[in-house]
Amino acid sequence: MLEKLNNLDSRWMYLALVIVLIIPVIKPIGMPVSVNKDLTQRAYDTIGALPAGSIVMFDVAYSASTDTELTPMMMAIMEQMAKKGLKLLVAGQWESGLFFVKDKVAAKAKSFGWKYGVDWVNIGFKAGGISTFRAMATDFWKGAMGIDIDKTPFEQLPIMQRVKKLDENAISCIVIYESGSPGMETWITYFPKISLVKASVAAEIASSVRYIPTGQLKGLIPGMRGAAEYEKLVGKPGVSTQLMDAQSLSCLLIIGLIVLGNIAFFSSKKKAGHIGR
Amino acid sequence: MSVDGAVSGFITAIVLMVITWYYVTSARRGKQMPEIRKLPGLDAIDEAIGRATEMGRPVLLANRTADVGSVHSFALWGYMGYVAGLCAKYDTNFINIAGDYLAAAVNEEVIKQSYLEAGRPEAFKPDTVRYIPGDQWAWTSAVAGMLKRERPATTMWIGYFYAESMTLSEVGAQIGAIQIAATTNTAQLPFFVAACDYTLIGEEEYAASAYLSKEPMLTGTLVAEDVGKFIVVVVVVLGVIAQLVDPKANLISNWLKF
Amino acid sequence: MLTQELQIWVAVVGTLAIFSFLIKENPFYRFFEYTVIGMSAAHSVVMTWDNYTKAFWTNYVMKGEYYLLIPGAIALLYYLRYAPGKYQWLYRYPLSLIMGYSIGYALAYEPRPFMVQVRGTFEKLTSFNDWLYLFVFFAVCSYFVFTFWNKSAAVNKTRGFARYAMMAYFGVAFGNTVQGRFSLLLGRLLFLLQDWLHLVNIGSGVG
Amino acid sequence: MKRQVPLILTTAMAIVVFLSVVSYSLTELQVQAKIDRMRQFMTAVLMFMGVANLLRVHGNVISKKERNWMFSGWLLVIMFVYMIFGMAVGNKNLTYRWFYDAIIVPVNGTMYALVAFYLTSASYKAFRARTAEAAIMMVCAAWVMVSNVPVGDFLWPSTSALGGMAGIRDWIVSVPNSAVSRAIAVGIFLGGFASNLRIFLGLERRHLGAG
Repeated sequence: MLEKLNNLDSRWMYLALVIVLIIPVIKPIGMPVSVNKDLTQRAYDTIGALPAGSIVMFDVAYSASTDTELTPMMMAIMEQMAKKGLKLLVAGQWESGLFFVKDKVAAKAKSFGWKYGVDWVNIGFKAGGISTFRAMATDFWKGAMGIDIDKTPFEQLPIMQRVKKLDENAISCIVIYESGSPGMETWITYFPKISLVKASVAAEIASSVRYIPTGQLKGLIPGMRGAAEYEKLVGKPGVSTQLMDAQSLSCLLIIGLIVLGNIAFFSSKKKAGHIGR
Repeated sequence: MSVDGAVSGFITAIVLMVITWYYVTSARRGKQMPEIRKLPGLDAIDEAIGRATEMGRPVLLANRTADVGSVHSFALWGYMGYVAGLCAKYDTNFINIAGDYLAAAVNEEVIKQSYLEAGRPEAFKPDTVRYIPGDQWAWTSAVAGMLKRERPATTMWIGYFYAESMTLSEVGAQIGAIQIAATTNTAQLPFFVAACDYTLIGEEEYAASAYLSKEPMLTGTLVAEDVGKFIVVVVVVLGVIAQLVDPKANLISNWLKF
Repeated sequence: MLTQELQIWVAVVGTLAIFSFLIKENPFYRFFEYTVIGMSAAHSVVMTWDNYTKAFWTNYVMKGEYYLLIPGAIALLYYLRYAPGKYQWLYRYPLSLIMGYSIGYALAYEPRPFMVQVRGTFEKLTSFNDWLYLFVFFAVCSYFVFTFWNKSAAVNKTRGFARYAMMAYFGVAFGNTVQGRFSLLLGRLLFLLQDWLHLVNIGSGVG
Repeated sequence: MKRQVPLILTTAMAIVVFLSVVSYSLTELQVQAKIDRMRQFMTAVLMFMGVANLLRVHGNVISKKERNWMFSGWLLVIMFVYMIFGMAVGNKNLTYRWFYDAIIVPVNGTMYALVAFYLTSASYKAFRARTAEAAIMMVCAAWVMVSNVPVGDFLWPSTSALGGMAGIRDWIVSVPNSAVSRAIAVGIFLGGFASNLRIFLGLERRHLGAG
C-alpha cells in the first residue's frame, strides 16, 4: 500500500489538478485578497504620484502564453492612468507581444474615450533590439523610424511632439510587462534614470525583488496575485480576482500532495533516489 | 558620462582583466595553483556516463538559448568537450540539442575534436548535434518528445533556461535518467534542484571548464575570480564603515556611482 | 474559408494533442511537435527576412552604406561549415568576429548594474534586517569561493549556512512560481471551456 | 591561418567594441551604431543556417528511412511551404498570421501550461524531508504558496501580529532572499566575466576545433 503510494502514478495527480482548477471557475467562492505593501502598493503609488499629463511608457515584453497573468495588470494600470489623466505610449521588446496586445489596449483606451495620437499612442515593435532603444535615447523619431504601429508618421500624432528623446524628461515612467528576456535589463542597464515599474510573471519575483531596495525598480506587481491586488487598489475587480479561488484550491492540492508524499516517505523509511545537490 | 556606474564599471573591468592576466601568467610560468573545492555535480559526470554505457542508452546534453557569443556557450563547450571525449572512449551514443543554429555548427566542431582526441573520429555520427529552433515551447516540445522516445540514461541541462526547466527535468525524471543541471537563472534553479540529481548553482556553471580540464591556466582565471570576490567583500566592508561614519555622504557609495 | 471559427477548432485540436503527452508520447503529439518545429524554423527566417534583411538592404545599403557589404560577405563564409571540402575552416572568421563583438559588449557593459547592486548592500544600515542582509550576503559570497580557504572549518560552517539560505531562497522562488504556472494552465483551460465549449463566461483580459 | 587568425580577430573585435562603448570621442563618431549595424547585417545574411541544418539532419533521417522518417519529411515540407509563403507575403499578412495563431500559439501556450502539471508531480516526489536542506526548501515553498492565495489571508490574516502569513513571506522575500539572490548575482557576474576573459585572452580555444 505504502509502496504504491510512494510511486503514485503522476497521471492521477494531473487529473486531480484539472478538477481542482475547473470547479472554482464554474462555481466561484470569493475569498478576500490583501495588498502587498512592499511590491504592489509601491507600484501603485509610483504611478499615482505622477503629475497629470505625464507620459507613461508600456514596454510589452510578453506574448500570448502569459496573457492570463499580465494582461489584467495592464488593464488595471490603464484604469488608474485614466483616473489620473496620464498619457500612454505603448512600445515593446517582443514583436509577438505587441501584435497580441494591440487590440486589447485599443479597446480599453476607447472605453475611456481616449483620443489616439493625443492621449495615447502605440509605436509598435522596432527591430534591432537594445541598439534601437539606445538610438531612441539620442533621437526618438529617427530611432523609431518615425512611424507608429499602423505606419502613421509621428508628425500627425501630437503626443509625439513631446517625445523627442527617450529620457526621463519625456517619459516619466516605464512599466514593463515582462515574462522573459529581453526584459528589464535593457532599462536597468541603459536607462537607469527613468523610473521603472515591473509587472512580472510570478516566476521572476524572487529574482527581481533585489532591485527594489536599490531603487532600480520603483515597484513590482507579482503575478496573478499582484493583478488581483491591483484590481482591488483601482477598485475594479476583474478576471484575476475571479481566478484567485482556483489558485487557492490548486495550492491546497499541492500542499496535500507534499504532506502525502512525506507520509509515504517516512512510513516506508526506504531511501529512494537523492535530493539534488 | 552620466550613466550610473559607467566609470567605476570601466575601472572594475580593467582591474579584473589585470588580476586575471597576472594569475594566468604565473600559472604559465609553472606556479602551483590552489586546488578547486569539490563540486559533486561535476564529479558525478563520469559515473553518469558509465551508467549510460552499461544500459546502452544515449547521453544527452542540451541548451536552448546560448548563441555563439554568449558565456553560456563558452561554458557549454567545456562540458561538451569532456563529455563527448568520455562517450567516444566508452562508445556511448552522445546527443547534443542546440537551440541556436550558429552555435549548433560550432558544437559539432567541439565534439568532433573530442572524438579525434579520444582516437575514434569515425564514431562521430551526423545526427549527434541536432538543431531545433530555439523558440521556447517548440524546442521544449521537441526535447520532451525526444526524451520519451530515445530514453537517454543521462541528461545534462547546461546554460540559461527559462520556464522549460521544469518540463525538461520532470520528463527526464520520469524516464529515470540521471540528471545534472547547471544554470545561472536563479529563478529556475529551484526546479532543477527539485527534479535533478545534481544541480550546479549559478557561477558553478562557469567553473566547469577549469574543473574538468584541470588546466592550470584556466584554474588561474578561477583564482582571479575569487580575488575579485575578495575585493567585493573589502569594498562592501569599507562601504559599511563609510556609512557608519557619515550616512549622508558615503564616500565609497559616491565613488561607485561615478 | 479561413474563419475565426475554424481557427478555434484547429487550435483546440493542437491543444488536446499537447495535453495528450501527459498520458503518453503518441503520434498525435508527434505530428504537432514536428509541425511546430518546421513552422517555427520558417517563422524565424521570415522574421529575419522582414525585419533585418529587407530593412537593411533598403534603409542602409541602398542608401549608400556600402561598407555593410564587407561583414555581409564575411558572414557568407559561415555557410561553408556545411559545405564539403577543405575550405570548411573559413567559417571560423565570421564566428570569431561575432564572438568578439559579444565579448566586447559584455566586458564594457556588465560591470555597471553590478556596481549598483554592490552599493545597495551597505547604503542603508539602520535596522536589524539590514545587518542580517549583509551577513547573508557575505555567507553566500563565501560559498562561491572556489580556490581559497577550502580547509578552514569556519568557512565551511559559513558555507553550510549559505546552503540553508539558498535552499530557503529556492523554496520561496518555487512557491512563488507555482501561482504563475497555474495561471497559465487556467488560461488554457479557459480557452477550452469558454472559447470552444462556451461553458463559462468570465470575460477575457479586456475589462 | 586556421587558428591564430580567428583568435586574433576575436580579441581585436572585442577591443574595438569595448573602446567604442567606453570612449567618448568614438561615441561621437557613431562608431558603435555602425558596428551594431554590421553585426545585425551578419544576422540577416545568416538567416538560412538553421534551415540548412534541419535539411541536413532530417534529410539524413529520410534517406536512411530511420524511425519516424515520415514525420521528418512532413517537417521539411511544412517548413519550406510556410517559409516561402511568408517571405513572399510578409509576416503581417493575415493568412500567414492565421496559421501562426491557429497552430503555433495554442501549441506553445499548451506546452507552457504543461509546466503546471510537472510542477505538481515534482512537488510530490521532491519535497520530502530527507535532509535538513530539503526540509527548509519544502517549508519555505509551502509557506509562500499558501500565503500567496486568499486561503493564506483566511488562515492568518495580514491585519494580525507580524503581518500574518503574508507578512512573514514578505520578510523572507525582501531580506534573506534578496541577499541570497544578490550574492549569487555577484558571483555570476564575476564568473561570466572570467569566462569572457578566457576567450578574450585566447586561453579557451575548443570552439576552433581541430587543425
